[in-house]
Amino acid sequence: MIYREAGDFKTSYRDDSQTFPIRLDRWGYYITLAVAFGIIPFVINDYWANAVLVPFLIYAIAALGLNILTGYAGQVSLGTGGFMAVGAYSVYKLMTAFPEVNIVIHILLAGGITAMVGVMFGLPSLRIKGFYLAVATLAAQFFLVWLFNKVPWFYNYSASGQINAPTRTVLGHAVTGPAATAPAKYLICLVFVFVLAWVARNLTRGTLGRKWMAIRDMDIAAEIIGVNPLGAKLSAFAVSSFFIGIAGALLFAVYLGAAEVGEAFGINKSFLVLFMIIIGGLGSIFGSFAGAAFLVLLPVLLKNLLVGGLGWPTDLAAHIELMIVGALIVLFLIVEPHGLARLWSLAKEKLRLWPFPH
Amino acid sequence: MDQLIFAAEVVLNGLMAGVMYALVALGFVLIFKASGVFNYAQGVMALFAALTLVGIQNGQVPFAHLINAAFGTSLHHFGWTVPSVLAILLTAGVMVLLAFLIEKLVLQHLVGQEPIILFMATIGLAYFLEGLGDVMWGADIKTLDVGLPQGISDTVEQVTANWFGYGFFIDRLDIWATVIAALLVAALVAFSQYTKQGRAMRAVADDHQAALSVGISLRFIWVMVWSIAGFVALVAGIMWGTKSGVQFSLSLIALKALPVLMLGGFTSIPGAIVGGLIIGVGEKLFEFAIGPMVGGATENWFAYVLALVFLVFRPQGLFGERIIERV
Amino acid sequence: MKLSFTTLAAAILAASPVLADLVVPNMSYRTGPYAANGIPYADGFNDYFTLLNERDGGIGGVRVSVPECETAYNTEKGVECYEALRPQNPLVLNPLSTGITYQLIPRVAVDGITLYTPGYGRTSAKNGSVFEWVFNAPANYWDGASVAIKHILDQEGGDLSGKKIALVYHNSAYGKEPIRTLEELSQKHGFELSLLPVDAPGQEQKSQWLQIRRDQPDYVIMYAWGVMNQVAIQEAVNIRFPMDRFIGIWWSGSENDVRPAGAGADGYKALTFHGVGRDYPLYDDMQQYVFDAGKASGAGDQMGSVLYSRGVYAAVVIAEAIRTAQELAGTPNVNAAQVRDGFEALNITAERMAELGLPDFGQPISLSCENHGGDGLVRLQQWSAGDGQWSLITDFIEPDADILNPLIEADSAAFAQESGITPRCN
Amino acid sequence: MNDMTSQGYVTPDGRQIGGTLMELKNITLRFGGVVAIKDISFDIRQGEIRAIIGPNGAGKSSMLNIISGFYTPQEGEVWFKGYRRGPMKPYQVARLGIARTFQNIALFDGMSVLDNIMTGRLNRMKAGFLAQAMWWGSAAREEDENREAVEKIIDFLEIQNIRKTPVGRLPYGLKKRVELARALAAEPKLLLLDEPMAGMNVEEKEDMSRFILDVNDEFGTTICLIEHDMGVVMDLSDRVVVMDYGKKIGDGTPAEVRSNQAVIDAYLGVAHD
Repeated sequence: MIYREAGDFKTSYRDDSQTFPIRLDRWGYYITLAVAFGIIPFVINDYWANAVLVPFLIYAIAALGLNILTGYAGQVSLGTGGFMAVGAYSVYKLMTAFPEVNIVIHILLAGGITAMVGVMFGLPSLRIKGFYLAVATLAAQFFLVWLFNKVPWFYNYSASGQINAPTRTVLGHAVTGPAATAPAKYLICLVFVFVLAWVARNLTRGTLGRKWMAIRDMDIAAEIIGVNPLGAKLSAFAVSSFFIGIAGALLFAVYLGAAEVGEAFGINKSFLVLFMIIIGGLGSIFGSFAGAAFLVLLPVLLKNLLVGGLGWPTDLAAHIELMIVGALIVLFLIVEPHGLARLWSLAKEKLRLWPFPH
Repeated sequence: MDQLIFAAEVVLNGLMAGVMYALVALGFVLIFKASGVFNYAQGVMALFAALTLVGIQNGQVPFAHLINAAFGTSLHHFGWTVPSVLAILLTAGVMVLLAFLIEKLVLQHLVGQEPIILFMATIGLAYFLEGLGDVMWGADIKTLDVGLPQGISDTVEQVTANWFGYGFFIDRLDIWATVIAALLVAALVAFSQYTKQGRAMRAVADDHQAALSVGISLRFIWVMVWSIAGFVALVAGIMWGTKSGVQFSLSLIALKALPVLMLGGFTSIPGAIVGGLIIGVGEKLFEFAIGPMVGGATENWFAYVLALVFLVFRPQGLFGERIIERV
Repeated sequence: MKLSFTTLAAAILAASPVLADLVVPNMSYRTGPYAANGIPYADGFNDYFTLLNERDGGIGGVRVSVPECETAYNTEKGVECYEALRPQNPLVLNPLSTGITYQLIPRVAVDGITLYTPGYGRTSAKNGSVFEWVFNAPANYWDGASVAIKHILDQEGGDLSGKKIALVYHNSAYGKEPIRTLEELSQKHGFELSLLPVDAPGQEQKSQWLQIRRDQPDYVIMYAWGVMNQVAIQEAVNIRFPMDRFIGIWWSGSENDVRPAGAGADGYKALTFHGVGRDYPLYDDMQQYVFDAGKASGAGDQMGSVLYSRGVYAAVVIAEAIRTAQELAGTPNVNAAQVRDGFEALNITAERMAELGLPDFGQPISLSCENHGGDGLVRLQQWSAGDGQWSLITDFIEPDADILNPLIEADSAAFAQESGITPRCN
Repeated sequence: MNDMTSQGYVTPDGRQIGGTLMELKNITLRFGGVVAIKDISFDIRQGEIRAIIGPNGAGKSSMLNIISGFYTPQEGEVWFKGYRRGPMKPYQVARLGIARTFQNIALFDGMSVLDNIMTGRLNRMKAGFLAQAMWWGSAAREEDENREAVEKIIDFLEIQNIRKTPVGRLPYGLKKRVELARALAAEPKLLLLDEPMAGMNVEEKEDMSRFILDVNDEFGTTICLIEHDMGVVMDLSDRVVVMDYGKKIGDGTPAEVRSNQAVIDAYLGVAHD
């Protein structure tokens, strides 16, 4: 009886098209924001920040980015790891070359550079479609990793090719480097996530988003109603890469603090982020968060349960953890094939009818 | 002149490597053709098959680690060894069982879903199988020996030395792999052309609905195709496992198959073979000619870039069905 | 979800060891691409501390607790492990991964935890005046490269001019480590160096070995890890490269690496910084107190293998550092900072090694404020396929300090400048 | 046809038809060696309902695809609003003010009815990227304005109640109507309808006919449609082009066409010689 739109009348088109048309959802959103900004920063400890929330937030950005490209514009990409590497190495070069400039500007610039690289590797999408495109983007993945490994300029000629994030501050608080505190790391990621998720929502509900979805659903029809496929696809690559570049920059600078391209931005990363959006739900902002949460939090949860809680040997726990994650993916699919986001909205639909289902 | 002879050797070895890639790609093509599923778990299946083979050969107790951890026992080996041929047959049996279980527990519940969802199911399957393989047989490295010879072929070396004054290097394992791959493909072609089940399989590949309407059991076909793909995975696992031992990285050979699939098209068996050969030769030749100038280790990306450039000019792949755009 | 997390967080806290224990975590990897290498090392590391607890009741009467955390050789899991272990007040961390080491170097300096990276990690951490919390004794990658060349010099009667040496390396931070050193050495000794990178995982190396077969280098040096080892050795056998001219770093010198190649691998050489086999009195104790008591780590089938011994050796050095710290602090319950001081005052003599039941197993280690890396002595071992075991073929060889010291100086100075560190120890 | 001057003509029901909007001159289209359309010329005038009919395989759809820019003819000229149109991409054609529907419905299945119709107005929305990203100023304003226009079409086509439904879940007839709505949302100068009544029952056909007439009447939209069903076409259209085997065999008012011997032969299936 609580969760429904009845009695919540909309008097303008703007109200009608708002993000959370149902009052309870709106409240939920505000409460989540209040907790995320107002409470968590004061109670967070290093474990929760570094092992759980910071990676979750960063992967949520990457998943948002890939979801724009794959979920909204229908262009499957396996180059995410490579594009994250572009973001990471851009921010590293910028941080070390212009130490006096604010890190936030560096991170945004890194996103911009990644967007340009993304557009370049997006060009084949005009000819190549579907799975073929997915495999074609692997060319970007492997080439970029090779490039960052091979050209010493990218890692400032360090002996081993590792890059290290020096300490940089925002408003007097260190957000990168070893001195950064848990709340600072968490908050900088949270602000980026908040702004980017909001931008993603705005873009996907507006003109650009409709162009993307039109191209995704039927590219020929889209072209005939006046969508320029070149513009739509490349803008999707650009926006998506911008997000992914920022995720890569944060992953390196805030989360890991040091990185080596092959290990941190390898092909596994590309698959991981793709799995996130498929499991979370293609073409859904909420799905990007749900998928990131599933694949970042679940392994940590299982590990703590099996090793910390039940005291199993670590290797056995790690193997069983894989089996459980795999089985859960299959199980979710059988229950609801369109990802966690759809599962969530179905649950809400049920709730709207509750307690009188007929 | 020397460079030309060297290049010829590189090309030959590239062809051999291409056969190995094609072998992995074949498993993908079979399943994709018959059920429209892009089977992400193909690489893990190869690892799982190889692990099982070694485990059976050495008489390892499956799930030993789990049993020991749970009951405080210390089981490791049954104390016997199984001859290679028998072990291969038993492993093939395990792969059939696996195919049956996959159909029963996963695919059956996802009939009629979109390709992306079936793809996702195979992601889950890959996670599960990787964990299962480790729990069953342990994550340590295992030596696989089913009696395949390895090392340089003296005959080839001597013959080419007589011809060119420089003996070519050809790995005997590669020669064997080529022969076995050829036999495997011949057997598959014969199976699909001359047996009732094979024809049914082709019918399903051509048109699901039509095949169903003439009374072909889709479930049976799926079990069969996954069994065959499991067997191909086993063969690939044996070839690669003999070379490098059986361990986690074996599952990564799937990555080598992707550019092959791009080139050859996801639905064509000849495409997989020709694509494999082109990729094999292309990447080896590039590493030979251009690699030294740019610091080497180009093989990983070159295969993809080659496939990418090729696709830009022919988006449907080498043997893929021509894409006709209509409204 | 939230609720269960809180419960779990409580469970973790409850599961942390009694405060009085000495906590030396084992950041291991028993899964993932390098599991085969990670398992024996982790077993050796665990078993030594189990032995100390069972036989001696710990170190200085305080039991050692060794919480294990699975990193899967993955930097992100490494971060998770680090954060999970930190509340337990670990004394020393030994992550067995160059990537995780790089990530932890800045953090441990802030958090005050010693990082001990024997034979891996950041080479210039040898310079203790910059890397206060990092120790990499007894030998590092550059020591290895230098000793490999010294051994080759020895074989060639002291003259390498006009010789060709190829480096086959894992195309990663780890694999690239020896390049600078070898380039300097090639100038000094006049040999021709060719570089052959192999991308991880290294399943496919035909191109590299065909090139070796064409170029016919006199020696091949290899820095590999995981499956790249087995494939490289197999390919070397395939092209009939003379095995005694093929020298691997210590991470390319375990039984796992040579066994798959069978008889062909006979004569393959690898660098090492500790003894081989299980003929040490310590292992008899190990058998008695750990294995026979059913307390062995893992499957309990690794004793005496190369990587197992290396895990034991790391544990031995850590235990000795803790013992030194206890003596310095005058209390058995030492904290992380005191253990760091213990490392800096560490002095393991040959006699002490014999006392520990490991005569001639490792070189004497004597550290100081400036020197966190020891003397860097390295010896060579050779594989005998017939007996299926390694044997030591040289004594400990000194690296070429003239070449290495400036390199270490330069690299650590760069780090100091980048991170704003003022060198200590003056 | 002599009574029709280039200034226009008056239909039997009294509507004033204007001058030439589109003219196709000597169009020939080949696929490889196959000639799909051979030397066809005809015109479409401002405000009229023009039909192209013909048996299966006559080349009607190809003709429509040429008009909407999906195919480029090997020979011939396409004139629109008095200018010769060079080879153009379909989206450029759309921006000239030509909208269309498809024989096999081409809606965007993943989007709601409202969003589908809004795509018809994409070319009218000019808000910059930043404004869209921030949902500030022009972007939000533009969205409201266009939503208003779309709501009018929704009312007009009587599909208010399915506004928020994903089109994938709609029945066939409604989908056709949504597709028409999307094309209308673009406020096209020329509306192309590819078999708008294919697969419909009598009732649905009547509805659709009514909508087509209303569209023409209320918005003054010029319509060119392809249809199979002779009866419907004759009732709806002002002038009809008849095609058979890629050739034009008749052109004129429904009455003229009906009495054309070549047309009767084609429809009765007289053997070609």
